Amino acid sequence: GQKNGSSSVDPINYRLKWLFNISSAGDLWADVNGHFQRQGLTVNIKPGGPERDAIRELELGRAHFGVASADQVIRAVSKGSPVVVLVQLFQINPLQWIYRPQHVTIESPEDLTSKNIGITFGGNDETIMRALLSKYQIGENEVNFFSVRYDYTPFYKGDVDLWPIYRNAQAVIIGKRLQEANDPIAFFDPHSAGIRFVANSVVTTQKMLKDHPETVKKFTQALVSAWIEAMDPTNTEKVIEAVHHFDPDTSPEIIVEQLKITRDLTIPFGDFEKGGQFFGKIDLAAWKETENMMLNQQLIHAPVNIEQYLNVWD
Amino acid sequence: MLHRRLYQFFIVYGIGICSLFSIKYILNLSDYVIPSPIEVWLTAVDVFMRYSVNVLDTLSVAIIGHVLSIFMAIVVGIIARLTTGIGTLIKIAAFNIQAYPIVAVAPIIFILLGDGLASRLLIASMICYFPLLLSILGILTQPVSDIEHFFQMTGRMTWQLEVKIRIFENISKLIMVITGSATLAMVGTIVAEFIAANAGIGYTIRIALYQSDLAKILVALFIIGISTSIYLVCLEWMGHMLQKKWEG
Amino acid sequence: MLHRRLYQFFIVYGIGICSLFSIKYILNLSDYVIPSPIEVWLTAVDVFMRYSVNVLDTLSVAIIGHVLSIFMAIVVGIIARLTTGIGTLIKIAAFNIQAYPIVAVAPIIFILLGDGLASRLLIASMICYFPLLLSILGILTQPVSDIEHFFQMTGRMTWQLEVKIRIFENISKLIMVITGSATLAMVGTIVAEFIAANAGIGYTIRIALYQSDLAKILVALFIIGISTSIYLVCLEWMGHMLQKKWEG
Amino acid sequence: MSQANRRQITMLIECNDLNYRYPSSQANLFRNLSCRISIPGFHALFGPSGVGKTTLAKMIAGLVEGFSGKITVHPDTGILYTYNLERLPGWSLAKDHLADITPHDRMPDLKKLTESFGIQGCLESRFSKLSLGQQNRMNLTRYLLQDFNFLIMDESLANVDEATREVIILQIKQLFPQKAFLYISHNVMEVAKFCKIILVLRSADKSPQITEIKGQNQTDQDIPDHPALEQTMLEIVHAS
Amino acid sequence: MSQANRRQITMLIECNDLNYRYPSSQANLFRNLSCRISIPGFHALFGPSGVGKTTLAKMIAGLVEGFSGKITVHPDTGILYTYNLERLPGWSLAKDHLADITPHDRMPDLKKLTESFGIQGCLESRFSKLSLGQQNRMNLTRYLLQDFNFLIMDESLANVDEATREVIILQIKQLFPQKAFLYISHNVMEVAKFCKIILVLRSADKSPQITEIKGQNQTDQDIPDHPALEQTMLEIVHAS
Ligand SMILES: Nc1ncnc2c1ncn2[C@@H]1O[C@H](COP(=O)(O)OP(=O)(O)OP(=O)(O)O)[C@@H](O)[C@H]1O
Ligand SMILES: Nc1ncnc2c1ncn2[C@@H]1O[C@H](COP(=O)(O)OP(=O)(O)OP(=O)(O)O)[C@@H](O)[C@H]1O
Ligand SMILES: [Mg+2]
Ligand SMILES: [Mg+2]
Repeated sequence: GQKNGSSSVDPINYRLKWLFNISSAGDLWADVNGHFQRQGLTVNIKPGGPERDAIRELELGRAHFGVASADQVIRAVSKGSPVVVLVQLFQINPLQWIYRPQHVTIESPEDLTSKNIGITFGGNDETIMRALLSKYQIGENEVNFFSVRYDYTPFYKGDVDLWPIYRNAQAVIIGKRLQEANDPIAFFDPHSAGIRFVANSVVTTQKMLKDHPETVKKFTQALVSAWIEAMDPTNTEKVIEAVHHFDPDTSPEIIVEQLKITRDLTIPFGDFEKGGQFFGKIDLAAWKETENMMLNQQLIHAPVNIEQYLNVWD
Repeated sequence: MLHRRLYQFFIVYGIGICSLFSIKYILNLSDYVIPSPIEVWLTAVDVFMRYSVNVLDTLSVAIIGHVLSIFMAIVVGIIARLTTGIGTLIKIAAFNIQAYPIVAVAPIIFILLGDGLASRLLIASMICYFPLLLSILGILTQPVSDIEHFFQMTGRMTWQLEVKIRIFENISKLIMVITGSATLAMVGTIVAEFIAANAGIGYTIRIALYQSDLAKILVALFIIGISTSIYLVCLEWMGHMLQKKWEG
Repeated sequence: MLHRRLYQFFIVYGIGICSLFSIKYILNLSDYVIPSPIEVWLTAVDVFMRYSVNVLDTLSVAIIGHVLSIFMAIVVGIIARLTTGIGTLIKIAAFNIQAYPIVAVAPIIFILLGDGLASRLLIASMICYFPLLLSILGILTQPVSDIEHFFQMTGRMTWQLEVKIRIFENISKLIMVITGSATLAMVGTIVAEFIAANAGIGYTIRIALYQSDLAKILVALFIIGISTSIYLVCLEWMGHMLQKKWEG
Repeated sequence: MSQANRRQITMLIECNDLNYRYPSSQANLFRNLSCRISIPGFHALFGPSGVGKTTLAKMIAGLVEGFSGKITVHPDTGILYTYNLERLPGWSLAKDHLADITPHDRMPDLKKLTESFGIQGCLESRFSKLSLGQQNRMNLTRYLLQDFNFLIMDESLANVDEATREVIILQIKQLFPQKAFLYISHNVMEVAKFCKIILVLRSADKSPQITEIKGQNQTDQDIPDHPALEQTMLEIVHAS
Repeated sequence: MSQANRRQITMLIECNDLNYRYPSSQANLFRNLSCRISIPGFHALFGPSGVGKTTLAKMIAGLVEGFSGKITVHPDTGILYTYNLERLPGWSLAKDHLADITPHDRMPDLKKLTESFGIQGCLESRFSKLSLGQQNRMNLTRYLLQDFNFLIMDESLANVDEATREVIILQIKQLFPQKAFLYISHNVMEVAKFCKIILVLRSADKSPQITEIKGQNQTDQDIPDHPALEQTMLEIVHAS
């Protein structure tokens, strides 16, 4: 391959993990405000979805950068995929469990006992919940798992006590709906219970890193700077506008809330003035813990030494 | 005809939505399980234009997919008539591939074709071509001996002619099947958008699902229903014209 | 016949999986994108029994759903023949409902029916009844005047008789369509399980998809293919027997 | 015999000033066509191929509409129209179908008809496995077992051999002396010999378009009155 | 004329010791049936309805198999079988279909045939809109325009009136003096009058099952040799 040349990869395809929404606020901000252009890059941002897999597309050469969850990365690495993590978008996993305090009281993990807990079998919420239960020595026969789909009716109807939800995205929408009906909500957060399961990260291939280090660097810088700007409270108005443009189904009032929570999950290093610059930090310990959880649950069959695949920028 | 179809659609849709609201009030379900009529109305006012544009986008892909799948079904139907190994193989392949749910095959399709229009069209036509294929196979394998006899006797029979005769003799059935499968083309496209996610009403529905917003889904279903009706009427009209022209 | 169908399925599946492996080795893809043959083999050894049980579970639901949908299609087909308001309405309703992707309607189904067997069956038969309906409508609306004339003239025509005559005259087409729609019944059930998620191979596939485990999906597709083939052969055989008995 | 019965004769069907043109064709098929058919009697409708026999028959039976003029039927029931291309349902043996559609009190007639029509041997077969002539006869049989005042037989015996055909016609005349029949056939001799009135139809540019000719109306095969028959045949040929 | 041509006669088809039973029936339809058909000549196959004419014709044309015995054909080509229920494709006008299937050099024949068959008026119609007799004639016309040595006409004129039928038969004999025909008809007079050899088929329990009778083989309508014709007709009736 060519050693040099940001121009050799043109245009760059960037595959997101999910549909355009608040979780890609910085990516969208970069697109709208020309962060990539300023680095001399042309980038196509493409929405993802459950049937999409950015890592596969990286390997097939259809995408050059992508967003993947940590469990995807670890699985891919365990199967020999030459993937590298560039930026860890979330410091706190946004996956939490919503519940209605009028119906159940969850003050500590022990309160999960004998509850109906919604999990997506095969999804990373299953891994998180199992890790949590095992950490607090709650037998899996002491809780009732309920297989979750995209339809919230069982939760609305009270058949399920806790429902897995992305804290910064649907949670705001669903929460608002419930609150409008005078049904208060609360969240059970595994992170605060000591489970550190890494969420979304920006990835690329080792080949890309080797053949086009400049491009990778420029891309990463553009992206991180865009994310920092997007999380900056002073830009709130414009960020909302940008996100709403790509995600017209979510009203600006909701996006405000979502943005606030997203900021807390991506930059939990004190207030923005102090912590903003640490956006994207790769939390090595959390990655190792994630790998361990997966190993314990036999989702991978051998240690992968995930730290070797984390491209820690200094 | 259009007028009648739309009118019928309104009745069906009306019945559907009224029973939904009845359930809501009988079971005393809250607005987050089934939205209130007012909420549905407000949502409609809010998203109608935008959703209509999305539906038009979807409809145009659906039409292409439909044409493609008619083409695919006819080609497979013709090839499957052959008694040679390759004919049987293609027929069996067509049946076997259909035996898989698209959601299971989607990852493989994306691996093979990427996420351009190609995948979307393939998924859309895979969903709608099968009923067409079934009917076309049925029609193409059933001899019309009182017409075919002459051509067979005089050695003039070609597969093209055989296909033409059998299609002609079953043209009204075929038009019905093609018209009917148009709704499946629409479904196929929506599902493809649902999976391949970048535009169209399928994408919108998915977001609404993700936001657990039944009101939006009801509005989307309404617009989909109307535009599918219009498409069906166009097809029926075209079929009618074609038949009139062909049958004299 | 079973032997031939299975053999053909093996060829089709073999071609499919070989091309997948070729892509893997040509493009030098990791096991994550396309699993290696060994991994597929090991996965197969590991999950074969479990998946087979799941497929059997699915197959039994599919058979019930298929029977239901044949029944539904015939009922709707018969009602739709009526020229009364209710007949047209039901026909239009049947078409309109089909115009919606099941994923969009599924939440409504779950609200109405809960997530027990009922929803699963309804979704499965909704997916597979439409091709049946199309064909049955085509058959039931096309007069066979040289047979029907007598009954019409002598005032003996009943709708039962009319249906019987038209079905009899098109029995081989119908058997083909019913057999063909069996694959759709299977697909419908899998999709229903995918959505309703608590048992069956659809549920299993969904988990495998979440885990990006293509090897498991390939194994699942293999078992689905085999069992669908067996079901098809049974149906063909039954159709053959029925036809032989009826046509003498 | 026809003289003795004269007082019994009733007008069954009157066609007045019929005009008809098939929507897809240019010229009129019928122009001011008028005719009457009386009951009882075994009548014929005769004319060259394509002249409109089938069309007229269907108009009388109410199967073709959109003509001007008036067709009056007294009484207004019991007209059956049968043609040579009909089929019996394929799922049962001929005899089962016949048993199905025969009223209880007509069972003896069923037996008599199948015997004299020479189709006892076909009763155990399915319709599709019969020869054309056998199919013709099987179909006619079932119509004769129905309740009718007037039966139109449109080339119903077209594929049956002459000898059998004569037997059949005589049998019909003998079994149903009180009914009316309109027999469409291309055999001059046959219609001249056996029919009471022969309606000879010709093309619309001739007037009158339909001529009534008195036939020999024989009830027995063996007493041919040669000169009279030839006279009738000549009349028919001239009228067409 | 038949005498003058005698040296030209060639054997076209020989059936030897045919035995056949339909799989679904009990009794043999043919038992040791043997017959020959020579070229040229307008021959007939005659016999009561259900005796097996259609079956035998199809066997000769290679459309029915599974019989014992031998059918030899010299030369082994050019046999066509046509029957009265055939239809023309519905998508084109009759004339377009005819133009399609007529070789260039036969166009004049096409014109001659449609005129003498009385179907010029039908050329602008679609087949389904023709009367039965018109359909018969249209179908026969297209077969006559094909390349054949031997044409089997299975009741091909069953729904055509007698006068037209005579014209058609004479026209065929005149236009194709070098070809062979096997005309299946239920009209004794007609076959006796126009055919060269009449093969009279009877049921399998009689022996021989098939009898050859020399017909009048007339080539002209107007010279009836009454006594000879009646003699032939009698022979036919006795043979069946
Ligand atoms: N559906 C139709 N549309 C247009 N023309 C028609 C239709 N049916 C019949 N005709 C024409 O009307 C004329 C009369 O047809 P009809 O079938 O009544 O004749 P027919 O006297 O019964 O003849 P045949 O003895 O051959 O059966 C024919 O010239 C025919 O071509
Ligand atoms: N497919 C079949 N299966 C069984 N029997 C049959 C079949 N086709 C014809 N037959 C019987 O064989 C006999 C001869 O039939 P065929 O059609 O050859 O008679 P045909 O001489 O042509 O009579 P027609 O003059 O009525 O047309 C008949 O008794 C008929 O019932
Ligand atoms: Mg007629
Ligand atoms: Mg015959």
